[in-house]
Amino acid sequence: MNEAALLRCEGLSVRFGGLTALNGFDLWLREGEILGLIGPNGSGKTTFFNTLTGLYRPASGRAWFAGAEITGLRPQAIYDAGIARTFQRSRLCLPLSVFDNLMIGNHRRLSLGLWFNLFRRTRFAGELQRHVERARALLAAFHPKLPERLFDPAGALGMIDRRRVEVCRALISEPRLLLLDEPSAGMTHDETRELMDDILATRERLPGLSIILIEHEMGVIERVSDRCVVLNFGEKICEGPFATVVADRQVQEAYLGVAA
Amino acid sequence: MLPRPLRHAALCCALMLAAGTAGAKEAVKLVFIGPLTGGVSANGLGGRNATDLAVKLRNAGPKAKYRYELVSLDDECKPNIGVQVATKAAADRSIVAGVTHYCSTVAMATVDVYHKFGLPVVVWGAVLPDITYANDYAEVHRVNGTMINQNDTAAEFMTGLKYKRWAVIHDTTDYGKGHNKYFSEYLAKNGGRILGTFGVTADQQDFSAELTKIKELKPEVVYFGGTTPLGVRIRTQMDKLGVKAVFQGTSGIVSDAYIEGLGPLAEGSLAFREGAPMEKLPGGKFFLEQYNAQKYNDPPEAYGAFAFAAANLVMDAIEKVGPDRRKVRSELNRTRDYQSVVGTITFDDHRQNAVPLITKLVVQDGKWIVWEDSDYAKGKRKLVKP
Amino acid sequence: MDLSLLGQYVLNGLMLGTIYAMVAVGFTLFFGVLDVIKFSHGDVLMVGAFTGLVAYLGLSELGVQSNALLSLGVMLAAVLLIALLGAAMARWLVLPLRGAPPINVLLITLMAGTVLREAIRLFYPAGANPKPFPRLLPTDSISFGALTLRFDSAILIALGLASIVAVHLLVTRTKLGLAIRAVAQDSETAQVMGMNFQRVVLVTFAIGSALAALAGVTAGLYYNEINFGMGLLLGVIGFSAAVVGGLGNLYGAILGGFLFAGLQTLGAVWFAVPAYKDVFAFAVVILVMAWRPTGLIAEQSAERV
Amino acid sequence: MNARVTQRPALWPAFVATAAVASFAYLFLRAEAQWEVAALAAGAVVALLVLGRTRLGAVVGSAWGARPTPLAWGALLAALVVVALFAEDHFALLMIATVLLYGVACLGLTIQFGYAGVVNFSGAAFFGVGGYTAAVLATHTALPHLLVVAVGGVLAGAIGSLLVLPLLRTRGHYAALITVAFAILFKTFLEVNDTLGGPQGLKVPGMRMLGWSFNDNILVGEDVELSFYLSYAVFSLLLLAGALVLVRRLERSWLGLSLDAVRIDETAASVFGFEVARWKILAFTLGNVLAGVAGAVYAMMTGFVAPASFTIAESLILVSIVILGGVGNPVGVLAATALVVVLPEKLQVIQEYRFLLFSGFVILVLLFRPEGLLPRKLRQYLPGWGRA
Repeated sequence: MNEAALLRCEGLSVRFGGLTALNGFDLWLREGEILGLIGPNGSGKTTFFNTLTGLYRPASGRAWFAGAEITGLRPQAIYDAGIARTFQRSRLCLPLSVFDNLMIGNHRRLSLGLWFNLFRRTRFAGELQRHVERARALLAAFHPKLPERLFDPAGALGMIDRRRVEVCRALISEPRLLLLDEPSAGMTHDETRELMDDILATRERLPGLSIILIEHEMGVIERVSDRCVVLNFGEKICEGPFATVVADRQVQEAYLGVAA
Repeated sequence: MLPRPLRHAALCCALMLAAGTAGAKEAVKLVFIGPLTGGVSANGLGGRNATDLAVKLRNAGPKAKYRYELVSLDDECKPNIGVQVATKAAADRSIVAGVTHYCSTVAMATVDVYHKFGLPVVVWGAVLPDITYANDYAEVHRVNGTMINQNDTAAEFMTGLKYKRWAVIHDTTDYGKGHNKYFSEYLAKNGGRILGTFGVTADQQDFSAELTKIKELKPEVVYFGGTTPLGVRIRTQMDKLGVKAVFQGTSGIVSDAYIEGLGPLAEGSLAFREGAPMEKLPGGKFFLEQYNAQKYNDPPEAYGAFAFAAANLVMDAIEKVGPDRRKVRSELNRTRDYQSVVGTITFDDHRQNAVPLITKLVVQDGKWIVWEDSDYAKGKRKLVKP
Repeated sequence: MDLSLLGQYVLNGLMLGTIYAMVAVGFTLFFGVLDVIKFSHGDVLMVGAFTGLVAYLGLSELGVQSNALLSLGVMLAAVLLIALLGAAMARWLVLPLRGAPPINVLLITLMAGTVLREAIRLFYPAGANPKPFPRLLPTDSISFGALTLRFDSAILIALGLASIVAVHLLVTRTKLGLAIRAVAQDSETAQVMGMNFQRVVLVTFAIGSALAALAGVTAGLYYNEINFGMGLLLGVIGFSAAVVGGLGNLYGAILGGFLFAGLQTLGAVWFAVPAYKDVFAFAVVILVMAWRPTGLIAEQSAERV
Repeated sequence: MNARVTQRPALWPAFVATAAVASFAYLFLRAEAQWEVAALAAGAVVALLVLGRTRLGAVVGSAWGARPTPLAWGALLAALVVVALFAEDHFALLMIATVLLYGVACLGLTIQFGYAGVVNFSGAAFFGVGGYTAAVLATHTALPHLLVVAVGGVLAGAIGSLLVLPLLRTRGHYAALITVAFAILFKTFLEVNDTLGGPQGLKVPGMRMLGWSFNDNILVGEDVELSFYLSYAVFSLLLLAGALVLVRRLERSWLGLSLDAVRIDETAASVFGFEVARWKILAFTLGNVLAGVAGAVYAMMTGFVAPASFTIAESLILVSIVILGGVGNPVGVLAATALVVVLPEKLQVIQEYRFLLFSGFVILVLLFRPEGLLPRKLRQYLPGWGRA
């Protein structure tokens, strides 16, 4: 089955000085699969995302994406390879408009030539027009009410809309793999459910899209994930469908350990 | 020099008279430009007050044909600001003449402006020779001498005292660098030896490294080209590091601030200043009396008297030929044997006051004393032995 | 060069470094708790020195003779008043700008510094001129060859180092220090943990400023001369030292301070024109930053993503 | 919706505003007496408050947003009129030209700090590089002066690239220190080292172009003699207009977006594929080039360069202009430039107390209007952008 894998990681380890944040982590992911990545706080989930997106360098281990090795590539290269993400603490550029934020995600498609931008204003206007349409279409598909906020500052949006925009910012680059880091953080149950509906809808629309989802709300995981991986102290302690995972003693201990 | 009756008039109720006689006369504007803010503002303020004093006294005098108004501007001792305010003054046709600049860099930057606009000015404090000698602008005069005369005398005098080995410290402003240049020149002529030269920045606090080096060189004299603040620091730290040598300064340290800043340590410091010793001249005493009578916040400092003299020179010229820039300019050009509080003023072909004498000064009992009347000259006290 | 001469240079560097370190520690403290640069620090130091001078004049007016008492009074007055000044600036200039970009804080403190400087220059009697600072410490000295060790220098170095150590102990050992460090780590959490954020900040600024005042008095007692501009360069150098050492780190500040003093001394010895020493020192600073972007002792907090 | 506008807002309020600003500028430059200055300053404050409170500001703003081109020409014309009104007043023209040239330099800083977030405390140094280049080239070579000015900019950019490596590796205060260090280093070096005139500085020949000497007064008929500063004022005005257009277009393009992304969140930007280094280098170099060009012209106008004019204090003034004006808003920056350059001059009457008051004023602004006089608005890629 590994042949079919879109993403494959072998023995990824990340260390900060003394402590080991991620230890010999193996993972594979099929095209179009939704993987739930769970585990107590500080178990290395976000560290894994940061490593995958090239923000951290792994101390050891390798990773392949769509057949090509991506170990230790720069974030820019990994974005170009087709991995996009959201952040645990929302990282929208609040002073900028929703459109600008989407265009940041859309970076790959923008013509960044000095001459073009400064002196070819009419052609620039044309390109701009096309991107406005794409942005509006994407927002509309994600949530009917979003497009009218297109030119508002991101800071003026409510929490859930910020999350939506953040997901759109990741989607607009049409990635093959989408990394969602605790999308429910700071939102009410209802808001979270709405957001998950939107994400599932998107999944319907783009069957090819694979998603790795970090989440604390077990309900969410149960609902959207095809498969779960549980991390604890930087090590994978369990893997499989949600039902099996939650039944696992180690997992329960890990969580009880945290609870206690 | 001021006529006697005027002095009496001034001594009594100067200001009231000024107010009284005002209105009647035609108003004539003069400009003073100097550093009123920043590091050397003390000198700038001294100069401004002295000029202001000259104007006040003149207005108080019954003889004056015109009522003089003083416009004073701050050049911040920055060339670009200097050009700005110089333009402001020069472009203002109602201003007839100026008493300008303490900082040489600023004067260098502004002479072109005065020339272009034909505003006659008398430099009162900047000592860089080039200000008068690097151009031939009929508008630019200078009452204070240049560092050339100063160092000529200084070198000759010091070698005369049988000193042979010098260490030179100078700040890296044009003032310090210039002094270093000319002193080294003349010292070589007079057969003195310079063991080491140390350029330091004007805002430096700590000189222990430099002075430690100097201590190793064992000079008999430490020559310092720079102004009071640095002078005070260096002299103090010499003592701290046990550098036993005569401290020979330039006109830059001839100030009350130097003595106040050092206290007893100032004893025996030497310095040289162009112009006759003020106390010697009848006008000098008068100037100081009047200055103190006005209760200004700041002392006149070394160059206040020059500003005072310059202002009077200008006003006398105006009295003579009327408030017309061209006429005033040529009148100033003609200045010969003009009696002033700083001695006789005679302009050479570059309108530079060919200052006849340089006053040698030494600190004795917390005062700058003219060398000749000091206990040191009389042999009652000794500087550090050669 | 012979040993005694070398010793002299080391001694000079030591004195200089001590003063620099005292200033740098202030910068690093402020940055620690509030992530701000207080650019008026140098001028606060200058005001501290003048406060000391005024205290001296006042005490001698009252007929106090003993140098020991005088020096004590001078230091106490400077430290206390400037601690207040520092807290006041934090309260009314720095804290109101929370949330505003750090550069604003930098600018506002810069301007506050100008206000202090200009105020002294204009309103202290003849403030534009250098003022003599009394010699309150024993000035007798012992010399070996080129090395002259004066007791006052020795005392001042000891005093300076002691004050730094004291601050260090305060921050590492006491409950207050714990609070400061907590706020430095993560102000939100600290507030949640029920620490009075504002009080911690004010106290920190008081401490840092007091240290600056002490540095000012030290400079006064060492150079026996103070002037309204003395804070300018000291401020910039203190800032540079703190940053080179690694902002928010006490050891870094101390290291930076002595490093900078060392560089300047070296520069003055090496170059024919000693004025190049600043060119040299700051050039090295740039290189160090290129080599270690977050200072010699790097900031611990890895960025939270 | 489409980015084009459907109903165009009226232009006349904006034109009136321009006229008002122009006449204010005229009166302020004319004002000599203290009370005049005070009155005008007070008036300006009131006007700002009114604009803030009422819809007036919004109306004018939307007009500018919708149809900038005619209004821009109007503004340029108004500026020319003001300059023309002072045609014989040397000093006023010098001040105007100074404001305009500082404005150009501050636009440079705006690109660096306002957009890319690269703080630069050595702006005056790069201004100085331009000035010294002009001094040397115009004295010792026959290079056409337009080219000299250009070279001044290029050299400033080139010397700036010495700092690029450390700047790229550092952030925030650490980056700030690098520029602080460079500012001090630059000034001290010029002072100590005599090859470029040392502390005495260098004379700079006046500008000539196509046989036209900028330093001669312009005779109209027999009796009317226009100030030679007129040429400089006009040239500086055109220079500024050019810089303004450049900065505007930069901001209203993908470049501006990229710079903003890098400034606001470097990490996020790199995750979305932005080459952080590239953008920082672009902004830093472009900014220094502008500063250098301005410096070259300024040096030729004042005819003199010396280290004392390019101290770190000067650099800090430039930075404070950018912050006072409203970080990232070119128009605000221009307003602040005028304020910072002209106000101390107008305060000459209070002599040595000037800086005390000035710093106090800046403190007040920072306390009560921390986002600056004219805060930056959302990006408008095109005229009439973003109206749904």
